[in-house]
Amino acid sequence: MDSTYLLQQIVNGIGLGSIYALVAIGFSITYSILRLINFAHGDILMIGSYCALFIFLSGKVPLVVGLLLAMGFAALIGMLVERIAYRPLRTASEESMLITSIALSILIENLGILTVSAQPRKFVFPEVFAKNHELAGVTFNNMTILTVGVAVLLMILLTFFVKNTRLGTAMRACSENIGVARLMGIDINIVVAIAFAIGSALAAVAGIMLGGQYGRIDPLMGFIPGLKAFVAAVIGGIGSIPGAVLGGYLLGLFEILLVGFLPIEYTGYRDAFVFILLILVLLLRPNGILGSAEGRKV
Amino acid sequence: MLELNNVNLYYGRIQALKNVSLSVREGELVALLGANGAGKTSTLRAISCMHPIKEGSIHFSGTDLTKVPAHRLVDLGIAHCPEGRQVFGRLSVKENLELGAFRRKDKEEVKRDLEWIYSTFPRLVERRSQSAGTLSGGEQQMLAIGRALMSRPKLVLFDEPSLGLAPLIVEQIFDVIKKIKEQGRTVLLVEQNAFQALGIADRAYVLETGTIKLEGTPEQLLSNEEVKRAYLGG
Amino acid sequence: GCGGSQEKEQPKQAGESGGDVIKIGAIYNVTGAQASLDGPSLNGFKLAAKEINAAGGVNGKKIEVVSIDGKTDQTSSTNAASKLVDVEKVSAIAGFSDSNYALAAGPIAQTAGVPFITSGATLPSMPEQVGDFFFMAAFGDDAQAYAAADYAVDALQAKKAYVLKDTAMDFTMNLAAFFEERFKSKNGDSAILLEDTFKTGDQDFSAQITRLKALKEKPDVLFISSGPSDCGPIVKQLRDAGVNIPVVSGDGFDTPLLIELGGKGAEVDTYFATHTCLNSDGEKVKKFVDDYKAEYNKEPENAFAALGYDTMHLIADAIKRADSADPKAIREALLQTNNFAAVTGSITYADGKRVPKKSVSILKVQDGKFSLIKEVTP
Amino acid sequence: MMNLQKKKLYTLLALVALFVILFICNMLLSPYHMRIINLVGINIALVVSLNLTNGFCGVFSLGHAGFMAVGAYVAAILSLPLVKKAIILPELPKWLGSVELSFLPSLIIGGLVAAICALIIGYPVLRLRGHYLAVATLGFLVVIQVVITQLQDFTRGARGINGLTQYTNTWWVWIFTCITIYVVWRIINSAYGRGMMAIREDDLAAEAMGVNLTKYRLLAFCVGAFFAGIGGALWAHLITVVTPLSFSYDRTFSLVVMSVIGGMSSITGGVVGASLMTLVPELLRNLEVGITVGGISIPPLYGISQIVLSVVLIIVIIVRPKGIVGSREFSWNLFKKKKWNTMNQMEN
Amino acid sequence: MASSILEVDKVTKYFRGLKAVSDYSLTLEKGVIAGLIGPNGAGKTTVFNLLTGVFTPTSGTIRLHQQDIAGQRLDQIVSLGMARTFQNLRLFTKLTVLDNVLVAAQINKDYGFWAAIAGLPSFKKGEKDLRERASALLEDMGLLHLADELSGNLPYGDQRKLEIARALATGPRVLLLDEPAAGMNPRESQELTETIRIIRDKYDLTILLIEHDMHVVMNLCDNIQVLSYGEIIAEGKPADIRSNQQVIEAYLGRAAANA
Ligand SMILES: Nc1ncnc2c1ncn2[C@@H]1O[C@H](COP(=O)(O)OP(=O)(O)OP(=O)(O)O)[C@@H](O)[C@H]1O
Ligand SMILES: Nc1ncnc2c1ncn2[C@@H]1O[C@H](COP(=O)(O)OP(=O)(O)OP(=O)(O)O)[C@@H](O)[C@H]1O
Ligand SMILES: CC(C)C[C@H](N)C(=O)O
Ligand SMILES: [Mg+2]
Ligand SMILES: [Mg+2]
Repeated sequence: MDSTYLLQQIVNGIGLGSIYALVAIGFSITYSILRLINFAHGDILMIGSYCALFIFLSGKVPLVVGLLLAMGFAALIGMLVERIAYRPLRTASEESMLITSIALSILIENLGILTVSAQPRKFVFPEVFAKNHELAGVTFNNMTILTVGVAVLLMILLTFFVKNTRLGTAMRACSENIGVARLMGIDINIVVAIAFAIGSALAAVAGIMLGGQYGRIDPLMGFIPGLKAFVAAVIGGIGSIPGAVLGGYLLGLFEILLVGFLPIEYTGYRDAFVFILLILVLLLRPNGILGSAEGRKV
Repeated sequence: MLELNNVNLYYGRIQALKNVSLSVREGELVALLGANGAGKTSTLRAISCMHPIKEGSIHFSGTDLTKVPAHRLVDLGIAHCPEGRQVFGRLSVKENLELGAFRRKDKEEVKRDLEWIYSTFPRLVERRSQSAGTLSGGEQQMLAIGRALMSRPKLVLFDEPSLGLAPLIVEQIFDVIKKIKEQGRTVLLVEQNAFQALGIADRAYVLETGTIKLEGTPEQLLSNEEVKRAYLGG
Repeated sequence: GCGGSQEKEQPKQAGESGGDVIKIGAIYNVTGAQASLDGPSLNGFKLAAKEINAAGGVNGKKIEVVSIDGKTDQTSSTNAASKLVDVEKVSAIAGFSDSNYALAAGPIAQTAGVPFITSGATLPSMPEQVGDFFFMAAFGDDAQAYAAADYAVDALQAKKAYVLKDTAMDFTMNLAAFFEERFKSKNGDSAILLEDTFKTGDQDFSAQITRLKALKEKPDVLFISSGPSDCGPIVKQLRDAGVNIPVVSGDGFDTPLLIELGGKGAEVDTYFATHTCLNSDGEKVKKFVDDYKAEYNKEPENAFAALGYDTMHLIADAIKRADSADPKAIREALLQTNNFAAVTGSITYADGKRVPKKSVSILKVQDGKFSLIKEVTP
Repeated sequence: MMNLQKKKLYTLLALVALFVILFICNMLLSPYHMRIINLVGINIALVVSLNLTNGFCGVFSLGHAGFMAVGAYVAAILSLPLVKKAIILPELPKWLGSVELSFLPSLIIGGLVAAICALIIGYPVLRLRGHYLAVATLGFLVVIQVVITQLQDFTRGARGINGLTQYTNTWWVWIFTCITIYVVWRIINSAYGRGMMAIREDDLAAEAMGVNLTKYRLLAFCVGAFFAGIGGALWAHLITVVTPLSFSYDRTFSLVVMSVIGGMSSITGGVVGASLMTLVPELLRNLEVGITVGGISIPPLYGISQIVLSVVLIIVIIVRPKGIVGSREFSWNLFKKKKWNTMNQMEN
Repeated sequence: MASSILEVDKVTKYFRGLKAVSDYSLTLEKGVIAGLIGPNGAGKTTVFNLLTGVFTPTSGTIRLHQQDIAGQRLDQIVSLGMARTFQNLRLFTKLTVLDNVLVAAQINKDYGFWAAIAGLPSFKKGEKDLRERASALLEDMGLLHLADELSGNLPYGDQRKLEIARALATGPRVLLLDEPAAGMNPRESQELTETIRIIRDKYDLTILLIEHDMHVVMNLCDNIQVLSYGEIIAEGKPADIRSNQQVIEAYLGRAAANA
């Protein structure tokens, strides 16, 4: 295996990883506040991509506008979902919320099948995005560059937001002790609603990138990415946005490199190896790569 | 300023408060004493809407608190320093304090108050950026008090602020509370540490199994045989 | 009853079928991962039933389709089958485009002695595995894989092949196996340069493609053994990555997505074996496509619509010949099916086999649509 | 309170009644209805065993379907008639290819192998907490699926093993279910159960009170896996076919849903959750009937049943966040005093 | 020497640079009640965490009954006869008061898993014994009437008592109490002082006690260590400590000094 091969595979891995990272960022926003494993996140992602399909791939509005519209719509859905399904569970256990998210996922997926039909739809960006570049024998296209860019940019923005803004601090406070956060004068409902809005908007972005990368979307497209986002977020360390991104890239690279370098008769075992590696990572860092031990004093 | 009338509070089937009525006047420092499980914390929880009350009314300078969402309390000028510290463990000391001033817009003033807190609790300065969860019990208590004061409240509710503090610090704390009163703020102080509490209080209530048993000036209570026996010990 | 459908208006006689309606069960995974295949199949199936009833039904009796959603889940699929035989007392059951579910539901019909005809599942060993009441309306994977291999070798002069297969589907596994068997038998055991894998739902094939490109010896043909949901992205990514070696596959490729996604890429030498070419100008095909459009105002999504349609007619034909709605009789009649002219080619269950001897169509993507290259009858 | 003898008696009577009813059902009801009843039984066993780990011990595992898979495949391979085995699994190693066990031993070995898997992955993984553990167990599920898909010689990969003898019947299922319930009930009413609940509440404190975390967690995990394995085996020999798809995420999640809906840390909860979540979807099928109002016929809307179900789920969770029965347990005192006896209290 | 149960030698603990405890040494004679006091954040609780195995010392040795226990698991150390209570209560809040004690008591249960499953007589007897022991302990701490309450619903003070009962249930030789009187009013802490003496005699314990309530410390402890910034700044009899300038500066303050 020569070096360009390795390089090419790494580039491939980064491409895939960026997608996972994108999904994971949005996931981890709500995850860190409510400790909510939101399996419906992947389905919001699906909604986002369909919006995009109907709005801007119709070619009627400029790309950016369409993107924003899709994000906005997803954000609305997210807030709606939160208002109806999650707010009543503020004080309930993580498990109850998990179940709700599974139920929501089933709900959205089947509504999807009923409305837009189960047939996958073509979802392709304008030609320019498919344009290939070659660098030292390594090929990659604009779409990949874009995805990587977006993923990294969003990570930086969000990390800054959560760490250094009033609202961000408020969010982290809520994630720890809602009751006391109230005493500080924080309006939980608003904070959580915003979190869901952001998370869902990001899901939309991820959905569009996902669609753009692979050219097809369908009502069930969200499930696996949603699951992988969860895995990525956990591997990276619960509540840590850079962690989520890191987890995403790790997942992507593992998957690609294993396919690229396992002896051919073992490539079928890829996912097994991926998860074994991830479990090893967890055993070395039981709170995720960037996750800090719960600051709980004995 | 603060008026409780026949407040009844339940946890599930357990009644924690039975027809509790008490009042705190502007600028007063009122102590609320009572044995374990008497209902002191519950009273404070009721005032700061952390727990809904079944019957009765709670008024704060005119406004009916039972109708106010918990997060509006600070706007009204009420700060609650909860029992058992309850600092945000994963946030840094500084962030905890800043959250205390969450709804305040006057950045400069906030900075000044922050400095004031640091000067009152030097220990916190050293740990400014340590995550609050890893602070020692006492450090956490200081942080909790500081956080409460950051909102520049008119009325401060303290739930056992001296809990787990070194004698030296306890003195400091009570000095601080005195200071707070002297700044013209009103204080409702829940304490087990009856002596010191009565030392600084204008008036005091004695709570017993959810009902107000006694009310009076420190002198009256200290001279009350029953109180001596039940709370102060021989 | 439950899980019924439009035809419900006929007063239906509970208990065993007969009276003035004949109940036919249909189990399709119209929700869940299989929905994109089974949805169209069920549409086709019901369309056929409607036509038959409009034409006065069979033997003077109306067909009542009792269709239940298998939910892409083996438990519900078996429950459905059980309900159809025990509660609805149907005369025959049709369903599924994937053997995972056909193999689960089939045995229930078998033990109850009710014929089960799978419209889309193509695992050829199924009838033996399940039993003498199990029929296939589609050809077996062996047939299509052989046809594909032959085409690759004879028409494309391929000496060396690269195989990419989906390990998560029995269909794709078999298809690949049969292809390799045939290809090797013609070009020697070393004829398969590389056999790589992926899993249904994977969306990124860059790793496999890079590996393919890194091959010392270049293959003359790529055999992509995938289901409908993955073929589009694979071809797209292959061509985007500048791999222009001819691609060959089976009925998994029979989906408009291949053209939509593959775009110009798919135009570059993409061939596949399937049941029929929906835009060939055979009048049976034309009629089906038109009727389908009329009924559902959309093009038939893929060949599975046609297979569902054919399956209903196949059953009706058997009932007519049996002149009875008795399951056993229907089975006998089905077994005698000879040159039954279906949209997807003529069906014959030769010498007791319940896998039809059926023509295989080789299609190519051309000018944004599928065009028939040749029909081969094994 | 009632004296123990009396309770024992009642319980015995209830059991007898149960089996008499089942016997009658078996005679009167159609195979379809019996199939549903059996599925209810299997799911009860699966969920109750899941509750032991997820509910009582606080080890939130998403790997239950993985253990089902292990049990199912092992039992399937063992119990497969030799002739069939020779045809569909020709590549099996001699020692396996030449054995054909009867159902009971196959079941038990299936369960044991599952338990051993639990031991192997549990030992390293159980030091993780909360969601980290959830991911690790999910990983186990994936690994199992991949291995099953790849070990063609043993499992026929994606083609799966079909044509299993339909050994599973009402008696197998419901006796197994009762045993599961009994064992779990025994455990949680012993020092072991208390230890597990303590770990769930505060593992550090539990350890500081002398509870060996690894030991107790492993115990819960393995017992859960054992019954999951047997449950999977029963399922396999009811459906008569096992494919890797048979035990995917959906299976795990649906079990978790059943568990939480009923009440995670309650046997009663498990029973209720499993029963409802097995019966309701089957009943909801009736929604997927095309209706005809005066000539205009509305085609059946497939997916409606799932939609309704999920909405119902959401509502139930909102109304009863701790599950339908919470963590209360059934007790004969119910009929005496109007109060639930609480095993590991935790009021709703 | 033979009669010394616990010997700690030059134990040090760092938290990422922060030196929480440095060169802490202690020799506990059998049967004594020793006090550990000091400013908040001095490292007292950390000492407990080191003794009980929550943290492993960065350096130094800890010997219980002449046996080195540094680095052992918590449950191992408990079974060797050293139990502790937690400063920030760590009860099993959703278990009943009785169950809380039972969990701790079962460390020396005498029936096995299979016995439990089969419900053998050995199991029934074992359970009965456990319950009797647990009830006895609750009796001692005056909590018996609350046996079936959820421990989380108990008022703070009672929860503290339960913590002690729970620790006792493990049958320790050495008992570490982290601020047992916190949240109690003078009266209650007086009672607690008595209770501690009583249990010490009844279960002949050796007790190490962290407390900020000088009344309790001064009239309960035989000798006292003062910790400040992780270092022992004074050690001796209550009287000496009370009059020790350094201690007054660092910790007591005037008022408490003449309490
Ligand atoms: N969350 C709860 N659920 C049920 N009962 C509760 C809860 N919190 C408190 N109680 C009960 O209400 C009563 C009053 O409790 P409260 O905490 O107000 O007493 P307190 O005076 O603050 O005691 P302490 O001095 O120990 O803090 C107690 O008997 C307690 O058992
Ligand atoms: N897990 C930890 N990580 C980082 N620092 C810690 C940790 N635990 C304790 N510390 C620090 O070690 C010092 C000693 O803490 P410790 O809890 O022992 O104090 P203490 O003597 O118990 O005080 P108090 O009497 O208030 O409980 C404190 O400054 C604390 O911030
Ligand atoms: C995947 C589809 C093409 C269906 C395929 N014929 C099968 O039998 O599974
Ligand atoms: Mg209190
Ligand atoms: Mg401490």
